[in-house]
This record gives sequence, C-alpha cells and structure tokens, in this order.
Amino acid sequence: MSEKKISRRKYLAIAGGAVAVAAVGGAAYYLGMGGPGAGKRPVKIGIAAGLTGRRSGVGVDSRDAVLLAIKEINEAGGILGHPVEPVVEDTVDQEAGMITSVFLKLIEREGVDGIIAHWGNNSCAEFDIVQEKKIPYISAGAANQVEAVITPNPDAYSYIYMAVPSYKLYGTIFPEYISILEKEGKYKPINHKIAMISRAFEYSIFITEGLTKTFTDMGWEISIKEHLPSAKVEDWSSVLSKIRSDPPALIISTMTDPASDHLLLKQFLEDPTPSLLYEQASPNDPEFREMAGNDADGIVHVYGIQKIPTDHPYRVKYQENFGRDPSPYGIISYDQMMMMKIAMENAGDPFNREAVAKALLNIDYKGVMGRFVIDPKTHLPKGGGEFMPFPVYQMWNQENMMLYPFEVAEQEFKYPHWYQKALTK
Amino acid sequence: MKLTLVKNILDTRINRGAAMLEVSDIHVYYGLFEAVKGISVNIREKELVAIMGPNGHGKSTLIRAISGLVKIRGGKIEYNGKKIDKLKPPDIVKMGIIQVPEGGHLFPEMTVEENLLLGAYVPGAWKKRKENMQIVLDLFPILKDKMDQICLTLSGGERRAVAVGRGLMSSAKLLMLDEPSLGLSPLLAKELIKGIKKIKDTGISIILVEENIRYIRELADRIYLIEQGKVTLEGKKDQVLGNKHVKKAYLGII
Amino acid sequence: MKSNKFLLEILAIVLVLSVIPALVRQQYILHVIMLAMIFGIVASNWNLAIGYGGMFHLAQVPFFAAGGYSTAILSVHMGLSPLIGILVGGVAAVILSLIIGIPALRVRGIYLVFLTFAFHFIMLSLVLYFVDITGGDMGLILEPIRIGATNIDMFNPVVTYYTALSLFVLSLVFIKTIIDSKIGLALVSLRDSEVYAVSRGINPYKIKLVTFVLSSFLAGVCGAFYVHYLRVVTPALFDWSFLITFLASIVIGGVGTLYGPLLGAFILTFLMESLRFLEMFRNIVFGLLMILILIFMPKGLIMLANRAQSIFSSRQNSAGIVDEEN
Amino acid sequence: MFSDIASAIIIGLVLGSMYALAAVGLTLVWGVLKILNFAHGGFITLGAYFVWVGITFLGGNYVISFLLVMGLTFLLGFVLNAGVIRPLQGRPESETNIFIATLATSIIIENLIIVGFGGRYKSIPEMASGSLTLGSISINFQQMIIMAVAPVFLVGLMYYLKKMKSGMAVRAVAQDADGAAIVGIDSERVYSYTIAIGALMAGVAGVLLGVIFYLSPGMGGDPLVRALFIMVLGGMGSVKGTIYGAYIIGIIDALARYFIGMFWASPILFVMFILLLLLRPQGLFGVKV
Repeated sequence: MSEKKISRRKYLAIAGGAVAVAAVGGAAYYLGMGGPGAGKRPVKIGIAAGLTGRRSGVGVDSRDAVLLAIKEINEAGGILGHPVEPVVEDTVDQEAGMITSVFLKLIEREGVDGIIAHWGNNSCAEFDIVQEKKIPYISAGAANQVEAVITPNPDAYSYIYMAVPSYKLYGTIFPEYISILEKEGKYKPINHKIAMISRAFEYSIFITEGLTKTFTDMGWEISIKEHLPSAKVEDWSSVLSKIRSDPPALIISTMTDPASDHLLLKQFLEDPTPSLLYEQASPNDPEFREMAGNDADGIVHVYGIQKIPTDHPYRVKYQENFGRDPSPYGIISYDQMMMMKIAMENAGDPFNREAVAKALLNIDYKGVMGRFVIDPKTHLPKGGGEFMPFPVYQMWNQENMMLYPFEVAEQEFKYPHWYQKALTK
Repeated sequence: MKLTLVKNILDTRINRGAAMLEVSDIHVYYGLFEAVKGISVNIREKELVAIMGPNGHGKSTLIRAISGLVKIRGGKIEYNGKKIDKLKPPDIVKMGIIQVPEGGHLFPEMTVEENLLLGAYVPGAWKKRKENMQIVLDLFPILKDKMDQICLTLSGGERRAVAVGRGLMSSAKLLMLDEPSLGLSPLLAKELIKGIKKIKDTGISIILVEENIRYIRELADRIYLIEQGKVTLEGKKDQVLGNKHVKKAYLGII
Repeated sequence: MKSNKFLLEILAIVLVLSVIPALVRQQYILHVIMLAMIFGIVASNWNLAIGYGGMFHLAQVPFFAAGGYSTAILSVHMGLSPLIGILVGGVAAVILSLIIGIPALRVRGIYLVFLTFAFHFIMLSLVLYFVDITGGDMGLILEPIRIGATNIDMFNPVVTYYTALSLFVLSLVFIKTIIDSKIGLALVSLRDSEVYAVSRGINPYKIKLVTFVLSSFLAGVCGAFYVHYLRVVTPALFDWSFLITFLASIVIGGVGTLYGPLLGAFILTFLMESLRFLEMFRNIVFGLLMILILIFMPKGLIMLANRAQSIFSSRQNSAGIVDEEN
Repeated sequence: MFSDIASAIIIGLVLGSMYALAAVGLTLVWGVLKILNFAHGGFITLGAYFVWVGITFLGGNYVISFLLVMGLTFLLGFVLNAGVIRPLQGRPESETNIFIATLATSIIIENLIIVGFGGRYKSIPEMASGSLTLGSISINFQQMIIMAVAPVFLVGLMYYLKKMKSGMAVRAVAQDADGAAIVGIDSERVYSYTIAIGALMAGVAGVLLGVIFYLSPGMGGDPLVRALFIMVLGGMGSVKGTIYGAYIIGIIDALARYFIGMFWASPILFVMFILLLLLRPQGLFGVKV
C-alpha cells in the first residue's frame, strides 16, 4: 500500500511538474510577445500560406517572395523607419476553418498590422474577420469569387484588396487576337473547331466558360470537351485520340498545372495535329519551362502579368536568394508586400489601419507584374491596357514572347514547331 | 456419462531415468479457464506413448504446450535435460520435437510437395530434405502421384498422410500425433497405423493422442489417461487397459 | 444514482464552457474551442459506431459534408433560414446514412471501410461536377444572417459559441441516452460476442443500421452549423484532414468511451494550434504523436483522467484515515 | 472506333502494369498479416523520390538508382514494421489501430518530403525518348518500358513466393499461421520481411509512376486508392488474383477514359468497387496468396 502511495505521489509530482513547466512556458511566451523590442515599433505582417498542403509549392514560393520583399524593405530602412516583422502561418489546404484559425491568430495573438495571402484560397471565410477587425488585407485568391462577393457592396469590404485582376479578360483577349490574325491572313486555321480541356478548379472553369462563350459567339465550335476531376493525369491518350481522329484548329487547356500540361504537350507531340496549343498559365511556371524545354516552342497563352524577361532585376534577385526561378506566385506575393508597404507609406502611419486601407484603395504602384490601380467597384486591380496587361504570349526558346497587344509585341505570330510537319502529313 | 476420477497411479517411477522429454506438473490457462491442471508425462527414446481420454480434457493443450504454441503457467518441460518451456515454437521444432496437429493444419493452397518441403523448413532438416522426402514417400506411397496436387483437393486420408509426412520431413526425434485417425475410414486408418509403426521402427519417439482404443492397443508402449486436465492413470499398455475404470468408461466392458 | 452523476458532469461541463466567453476576449480562443466542440461532437458520434458498435467505417466525413452542402444549397438557392438549415443538415446526413448503410452494413470489417471510402470519393466527384448546384470547386458563399430587422448577427462569435455549446450538450445527452438504452446494450453485446447476442434474439443488422443512422444525424447537424458559421462551403469539407482529425480525436481520447472523443478533440485542436510555431514540421510531429499514443496509450488519454480521478478520490480517502489516526 | 479500343487496351496495359505493382505489395501484406498498410502510398512516393535523388545527385545512372530504391524501401519496410506495425499487432482493435497508425505514417512521409524536397513538381529524366506510332495508336517508349519492367518484378515476386524457401514460408504463414509455427517458421520474421517486400514493390511502383508522370509529395495517394479496389477484385491476399485484377482495372479505366470521359472514369470505378464489395467481396478469382 505504501509503495503504491509513493508511486502515486511520484506520478502526481511529475504531472504537477509538467503542468508547471507548461504554465511558465506559456506565460513566458505570451509575455515575450507583448514586450516591445529595441528601437522603433515594428510593423508586423502576417503571411497566411499553405506551406504543407496540396499546394505547398505555391505556398512556399509565396512565403519566400514576401520574405524577400520584407528583407529588401528593411534593408532600405523599413516602412517610415519602422522595421517590418513577418509572421508566417501555415494554412495547409486553405480549408475555411483553418483559414479562420490562422487569421484570428494572426490578428489577435500576433497583433499583425496587415495580412498577405496567396493564390489558391477560395474560401473567403476570412473576409468578415479582417473587415471586422480592421486589418488591411491583400489577397491573391480566387478573383472571380472575390469579385462576386465584393461587387454588390464594395464599401462593406473596405479592408480587402486583391493583387490579381479579374479573370474576365482571359475570356476575350485570345479570341480577339485570333480573329485579327485570321482577318489579316497571318493564321489560317484548318477549321473552326476547338478541343477544350478543363478541370474542376475555379480558375480553370471560369476561364473555360469565358473562352467558350466568346469563341462560340464568333462562330467556332467546341468539338471536343474534356473536363477532369483533378490535375493528376498519368495519361492523355484518350483525349489525344479524339483530337487525332478529328483534328481541331485549337487545343485549349486550362488545367493550370505544369505537370499535366507538360504531359499533354509531350504526348501530343508524339503524333501532332495541325493545331495551335493554348495552355493556361503553365508556360509561366519554371517547372514547365524546365520540363518542356524547346518542345514548348509555339505554345500560346494569355496571362495577366506583364513580361518578366530572364534578366529582369526581380527574377535575378529571386534566383540569387533561393537558387530557383520564381513561379508566378513567387512574383505576385512580392508585389502584394510592396503594395502593402506603399499603402502604409502613403497613409503616413503604418499603424493607422483605416488610412492604410484607404491608401490601398487609391494605390498606383508599378510592380513586377504590372501597374496596380484598384478598381473601386471590385477591389481588384484594373486589368488590360495600361494597367495589369493581359498580353498574348507565345513561347519560343523557353521564353514567353509577347504577340499582342501589337504596341508591345516583341514578334509576330509564328506557327508552332510541329505545325508544318503535322500539316503535310 | 458421469466420470469418476480414479487416482490410481501405476508404475510411476519406472521410466524416469531414461526420459528424453520430461513434462512436470504443468498448468495451462485459456483466459481464466484452467485447461491443464498439473500434468506430468515423460517419454523415452524409441518409445510410443499414447495419451487417451475424453475430448476437451486437455490432451491437445498438452501437445500445444510442448510445442510452445501455448505458454505454461507453473511447472516445467525438459527435453534431454534442457528446459524448453520458454522457447518459441520454431526453436522447439529445431530440436526435433514435431507436432502433427489435429486436422493437420496443412497449407491448403499449396501442393503436396510444397507442404512436405516446408516440413523441412528448419535449417538442419532442409539439407536432408531429399532423403527425408524419399522416406515419406516410401511410408505413404499414395502421395507419389499427388505431389503436384493442391492440398485443398485431397481426400481426408491423403491429407492425414501429408500431415504426418510433413512432420517427418523435419528430421523429427519426437513426433507428436494428435488424433491422426480422426474421421478416417477403417481401411485408411489401417494404412496409417502401418505407417506409424514403420516410423517407430526407424527409431523416432512418438506421442500419440488418440481416442480410438483399437489403435492404442496396437501401437502403444505406455499409456497416460488424461481426464479433466489431470493425469488420472498411467502405466504400461496392459496395465492401463486392464484397469477397471478404463474398462468401464472407455472399453465398454462391465 | 448513475444518471445523477451524469447530470453533475454535464452541469460542470456547461458551467466551465459557458463562462469562457466572459473571461476570454479573444475570438481566436472562442473559435478554437468551437472547432474543438464541433470536431468532438462529430468524433463522439462516429465513436458510437466505431467504439460501441464495432463498425469501423469512413462515412462520417461524407455525413458531415452532406450536412454542410444540403443546408448551403438550400439557403443559397432557396433562401432557407439557417436554423431550419441546421436541422436539414442532420436530415440530409440521415438520408445519406440510410443510402449507404442499408447495403453497406451487410458487409463487415475491412470491406465496410472500403465501401464507405468509395462513397466518399463518389460524393466528392458529384459535388465537383454539378457546378450549378454546388458551386463546384468554388463552393458557395452564404449570406450573413441577421435576426429580423435588428442588426444582431445571428452568427456573431458569442451567439455561435453558445449555439455550438448547446449542440455539444445535446450530443452528450444524445449519446448517453443511446448507450444506456436497449440499443446500446445490444450493441455492446454484439461487439463482444455476436453469437451470444444473436442467440438472445438481437438482430445485428437492424441494430447496426439504427446505430449507423443515429450516429450520422449530429454529424450532419455539425456540418450544417460549421458551414453557417464560416459562411462558406467548399469541397474542402471532404478533406482527409477532417477524417484524420475526427479519427485522431477518438483515438487520442479513448475509443468506446463517452468523454474520450470529446477530450481528444479538445486536446488535439489546442495542441495543433499551439504547435503552429513548428510550421512545416507540425504535421510530422502530429503523425509521430499519433503513433506513440496508439502504441503506449491504446486506451486513450481518458484513462489518464480516470486514473487521476481515482488518485484524487483515494487521496481524499487516505487523508480521512490519517485524520482518524491522529 | 476499333483503333480507339486498341489504343485504350494498350494504355490499359500500361496503367495495369503500374496498378499491379502498386497493389501487389498491399495485397501480400494483407494476405500474411491481415492488416491494411495505409503507408503503402507513402512508400510509392518514397520510391519515386529516391530514384529522383539517385539520378539527380548520384550520377544519373538508372540501374544504380533503381537498386538504391529497392534497397532503401526494403530497409524502411523493416523500420515500418518494427516501429509502427509490430507494436500494435495482436492487440485488441489492432485492425483499426494499425489502419490509423499507418495513415499517420503516410502523413509523416508526405510531410518529410515537403520539408526535404519542397512541394514543386519534380521530374525524372526520361529513360528513353520517342514513340512508336501504329496507325492512330501511339505509344511512347517510357510507357513501353513500364509494360516491360512491371512484369519482370511481378514474375520475380511470383517466383520468389513459389520457388524460394522464404517465399514459401510467406505463403505458409498466410495460409495457416499455426501450421507454419509447427514446421518451425518464425512468423514474426516472416511478417517483417513481408512488409519489407511490400514496401519494395511500392517503391518500384513509385519509380515507374515517376517515370511517366511527375513527382509530388502526395503522388502515392491515387495509386493506393486504385490498389484497394484491385486488391478486393483479385481476392484479398491473393497475389495472382491481384495481378489479373490490376490489368482488368487498368483496361476498364482506360476504356472509361476513352469512351465516357476522364471526369467519370474514377467515379465509375468507385461505383464498380461498391458493387463488387456488395455482390462478390471475395473477389473474382478466390485464389489465395
């Protein structure tokens, strides 16, 4: 009995000790948080990024880009003399409950002065939180979703801004360009048929719908339609056999996934048809460029980012820092941070959130991606023309060359490398 | 039938000295149920000891305990003077103590040949697998044509032959046969008895668990009677079979 | 006597959980507690099937998602009120559980796991395909709910918190009632010895189906509540992370116990939040913890709580004895 | 139409080869230990990443990298058994607990890969480039390699199980564990190398998957799900049945992709899976290990 008692006492002592350690540790943690550091009060920027989920590549690129921007800002003396302090939180798969946890923690626990989140989050669950807590927030999430939420009442979302323009232009620019080419006789399509490949992904669906509508209005026909559940495709033969038995003039893939888009290209080239290949966004991914090499010569696509040539200072800087080429997400998030910085400077006080939010609304910033001017109706950056350009790109030598608008065109449309061979067969 | 326990141990000390396997006062539990309540048995070289008694009274459990398939609580098992009751089954098999369990536990989806070969799984026996296979086939010639047949499709007698044969493949020194004749036709049983006799003649000690007195009478040197988890009678064949209780309860002689 | 003890326990839980909003100003904490309560409810209802019924199935996440999607679809397309919507979520889960359960409970063991697993994927495919109804990958965004003409947001954090707490208590009473009822007794006897149970005239299929269906109801309700709370439904509702969270709650807390999964959900949710500083290593630590708990605490942490309780009470006893001796 | 069917069947054989490799280890482990090893998908991923590491960091030799994969996954299989499976085996609720523990293992593996290699796609350099075109059917050399390599491993495994002593012991334990103990087979040891062999087969499947597709931390998930279906179709625990099942599913999968569309190929397989579970859970063949 006494022996048992001792063991129990011991057990209690251990348990008590553990609780004490935890309590002291916790207290120290929270006390440490509130303690002011040396020098000027830092500006805290929350970075909500899916570091470990399905899109961890995107999340890590985005985080790195924000950290790079912060490093630069701090080296240049901070924001109005205040150093910038990043707080990174993992949103895993961007599930709404997780997003809510992260945003509440960033705001209430970490006391951030602004939040940046990357592309791929279409939950919008955080909108009410940042609005209510008055935290300037720059998202790069699902643009059309955001558009739909904000447009009815933009004033109710005065703290929420986007860094990617509306997807609407994706639906019109390319058809517009093709019809000009056709009219001028620079491109003679073999027919007016399109093979449309999309997946269950909001970006893909929205762009597919836009393109389908414009092209059918122009008298084109969607002769092959393939919709996929996910980006995981080990084999494209089934789609390609349809394409080969009735070759369309255009093959459009909005998969937006470098791996499956490359596989599509690779398997297509095994026995190509005289078709143009349009692959949404993937040619901007460094992975796609590496994997495809010169096989990709002639692929066309439209992307809402201005051209960032290989010797672009940002691209060079990113490579120096991380040893890899930036993905689009590694570019967007850099601009997001810079937008935040400029807004905070324009506000005159990085901690005056209302002023920062207002400054975001009135921002005019020439970034890496393009010129950011917020459309007050949607809180999205304006697209097209002098703002965020939507050039038609064609890939040559692992470089995206601008074809359209003609004012900025670097070269004329050329048939892709497989075209003549396929035509003569 | 109501059993009367007879505590009448005959001839207890006779064979102690030369025993190769000595089981002393072992107890085995299945959960709270005590299946074996202090059994002691022994067997000498080249001897055939039969274990008889009603179903479910601990005979098979005794065999499983010797093989190491169930752990004993209390008592000990010695083989050639070495304690084996803490060993794992494969190590016991390596020593040459082989069980042919009730029902055979053959590998149903394997061929006869594969079953026999696996009998020689332990390293020492594997080297001698060809000779042993010959011995088995000599003992059970019916298996010769069935070598490539899946065991699932064998008849009951053939299966029993494979089971015994598989036991022999491991260069057994002590073979424990658990109800080998169960469910066999008299003709097949006769074949089997012939086989067992031949095995005994090669110098292998055998523990035979059996309910059929006819086979015991034909084969056994000594007999243990196990009732309700205890040895209630042991001795030379004639002594035990001549016992009044045995006559009444097992031989149906009043 | 027994029910008195249960009443006291519930009272204690309600007391502790209901004062929290008064003490804690941070919505973050309330949110995490709410998540823990919701996950705890779903897990403990699942535990009804896994722990008490011995039916290991993976349909709980589809139930949860069915609750969420049904209420979201009805409220977006037809303007259904959320209070009814929450109930509708439960009903949708029950209907789904009948669709799955009637054929699926005829198979057992690993086959039941596979069957429910396949249902999960089929449902996800349907949700992704019928974009017009479900919003596809984009999901649906719900309007904030206001009560009448007042400006009180029905789903403001405190109101939501107490709604979740009511669900939490409701779930506790619900599960306690089931396990104390004839169904519960039949279940336990089925789990322990089906042959015996059948010989006593219990129809295993019927009992299992009833339990399966009962355990789906509150999962659906929680799914609906979750969706209204976050005001958005996306296919993320089918994420494996939910399955892992619910399952881990059951295992960490204690399989086949009333409070285990609830305790597990609280510990897990708070632990995962407090491990955020590990960033990319957080999931690795989580995986390791799960394995260690399975190996070294197979009965779950509730056993520790029980032991602590018995130590506490024995201490009181021994203290009493000491007094007498003095 | 005809050429579509023909090319669907060829693609079906390619997919089937991959599925067979992915499923065969899973079914073997089930057959012997009666457990569902959910870490199997993680091992598929590991196989692909190991070969990628071998080729990009260790000189680019396919053969050496392949051997490296086999060795490492085999060893990690032992680790998996000793660290996760064996401690839980034989306890009450072990079926559920091992499912959860191996699921946790797969989470660990996936996240280790994210931490170690990042979430971006990786690709293994092609073993052979080019393709063969017969009429409208086109098949690339990579796919042909898979169709050739997979049977080598499958036949190798069959040979091992059929002809080699330790392979026979594996089957023996699967068919009658008591019988195996009686002939002196140490089932604990058989369990551990069965899991190791399963892990090795998963690793090989991962290599082939990595050869035709791309590496990502969660790449093992899909083949694992397919493997579950195949395992049941072939009769749980039957290696031979699983191999037949894999090619059947591969061809059905390909035909569905060709004639119904890629979106519905998966749901159709899942519906078939459910029907199979309800109507013939013992599988099509009913052959054991």
